[in-house]
Amino acid sequence: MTAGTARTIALGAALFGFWLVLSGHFTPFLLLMGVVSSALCVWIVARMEPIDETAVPLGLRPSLLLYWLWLGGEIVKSNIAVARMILARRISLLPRFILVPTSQQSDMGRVIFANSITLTPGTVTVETGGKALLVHALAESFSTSLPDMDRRVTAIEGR
Amino acid sequence: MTYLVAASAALFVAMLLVIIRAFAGPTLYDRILAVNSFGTLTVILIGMLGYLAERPDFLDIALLYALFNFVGTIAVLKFVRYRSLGRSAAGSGAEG
Amino acid sequence: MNLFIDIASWFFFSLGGLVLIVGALGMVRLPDFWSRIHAAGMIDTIGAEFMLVGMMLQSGLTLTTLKLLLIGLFIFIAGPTATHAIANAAWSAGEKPQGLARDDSARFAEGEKA
Amino acid sequence: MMIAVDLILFAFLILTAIAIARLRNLFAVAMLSGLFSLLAAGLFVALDAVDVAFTEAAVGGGVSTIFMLGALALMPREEKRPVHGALLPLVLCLVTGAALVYGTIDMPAFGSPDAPVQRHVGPEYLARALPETGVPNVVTAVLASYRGYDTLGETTVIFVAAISVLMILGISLGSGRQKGGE
Repeated sequence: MTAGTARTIALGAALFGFWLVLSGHFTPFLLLMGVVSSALCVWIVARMEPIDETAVPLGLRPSLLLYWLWLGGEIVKSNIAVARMILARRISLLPRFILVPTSQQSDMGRVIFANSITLTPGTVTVETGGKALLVHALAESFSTSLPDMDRRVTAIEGR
Repeated sequence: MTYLVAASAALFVAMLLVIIRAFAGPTLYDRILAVNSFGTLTVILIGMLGYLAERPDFLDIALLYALFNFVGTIAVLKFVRYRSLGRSAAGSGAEG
Repeated sequence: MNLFIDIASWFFFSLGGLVLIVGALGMVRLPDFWSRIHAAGMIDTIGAEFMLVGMMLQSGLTLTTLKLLLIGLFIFIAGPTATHAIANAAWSAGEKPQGLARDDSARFAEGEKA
Repeated sequence: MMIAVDLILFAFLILTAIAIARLRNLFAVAMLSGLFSLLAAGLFVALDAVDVAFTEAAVGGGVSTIFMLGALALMPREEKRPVHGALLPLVLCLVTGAALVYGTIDMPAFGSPDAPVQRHVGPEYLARALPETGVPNVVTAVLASYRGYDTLGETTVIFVAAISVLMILGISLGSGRQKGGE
């Protein structure tokens, strides 16, 4: 089985799973309708553009879930820090635009890294480039864990 | 049940504050940000209403709103940036 | 067991509600667009997700929980993408914050050209 | 409890409407009308009109905001000051509103089981929809099965309208206007 076929089947299965969750009915006729509509969607997508790695990213390691757990911890920490800033009697900010080098090989890896930066409050990815990201940070303390995050994202990259 | 009410009350307070930011602006991006956050709050509120009215099928609408909120925000930004919806970013990327 | 679940969902609701209010307060209190993005980030992450987790605990192992999980996953992935898009649009329109403590944007532009 | 939710949402709705009426920046008005649609859709959900809320979210919150922005590209940014006073329109609105409210007094109470709409053909459809059409959702059964041709015509009209609007906006925007921003 080629990678393209695998991706097509994975996309169809994901669409049908989504349909099942939304419908919640399991009579043969309605299930058939679900299969037909997801197949139609896959056909339209394939007609619009080839189903490639960008459309259906299969090349990620399962340790992505572990990374998400770690990221959740980071998000909680930075939420507390930002909440403290908002609730302080006098708001004192030291905002900065910083350059964050990236070590990921694939676009998908860079997207995960950039999105993780934005997900943690206190840092927002402003512009993406080939070798680095431009990040807006509320204060110095928010950007200290970014090299660590970069390393972890590179570790979950498939290739 | 009471904490559902309390959580909805918290949601309404947050909604009011975000609406104030959407009114005040001052820049266009402040307003887009406020409307985007308001969309997230609406998604949560509709889910919450489903529990308050004991109609969990409201969640389908919450899911739809989450999708529309994202697509809407991206479309608005694309429009603001390129002044058109039909063109791709590459077509007019003079400085973008 | 039931009581335990109720306490857990009470915990998530109150914490999520608190974060929502603080985030929304930040949207009003913080001085400029760039700092407000981070307050919106609070609403999109902990605020929304904790509320959804609280609802999931309320409904137990049903299709409803699966739908809530989908909503949560979608907000988790699309939320930061939308935030980044707003920040990116503002940045490329020349919107810049006042009183930067450090500004690497010139170096970034050079690195992209090289 | 649901009454309180309705009232709060309605208060937000009025607040937004006043802000829209007072603002002169048309971009801000377009964004706020998106917010208005989100609120209206939330209100429809609270009133149990799930299918209307669906439509409001899709059309009001999504498509119409974008069409409004598309129209804005062809217009100046700021709204012109009206040349005449606001008194006559205000009186007209108040009179129309009062007439409409007066009209609702005759209507049966919201959700009342004695209302004609609940007693006429409604129960028939509720009882017969599932065995006759095999569609689990009654609203879908009525829309897509009992009045399927009507719905097909309706969607065709909306589709053609959307295509025409896109063509109008797309053609006039094609004259090489590049990047902008606030």
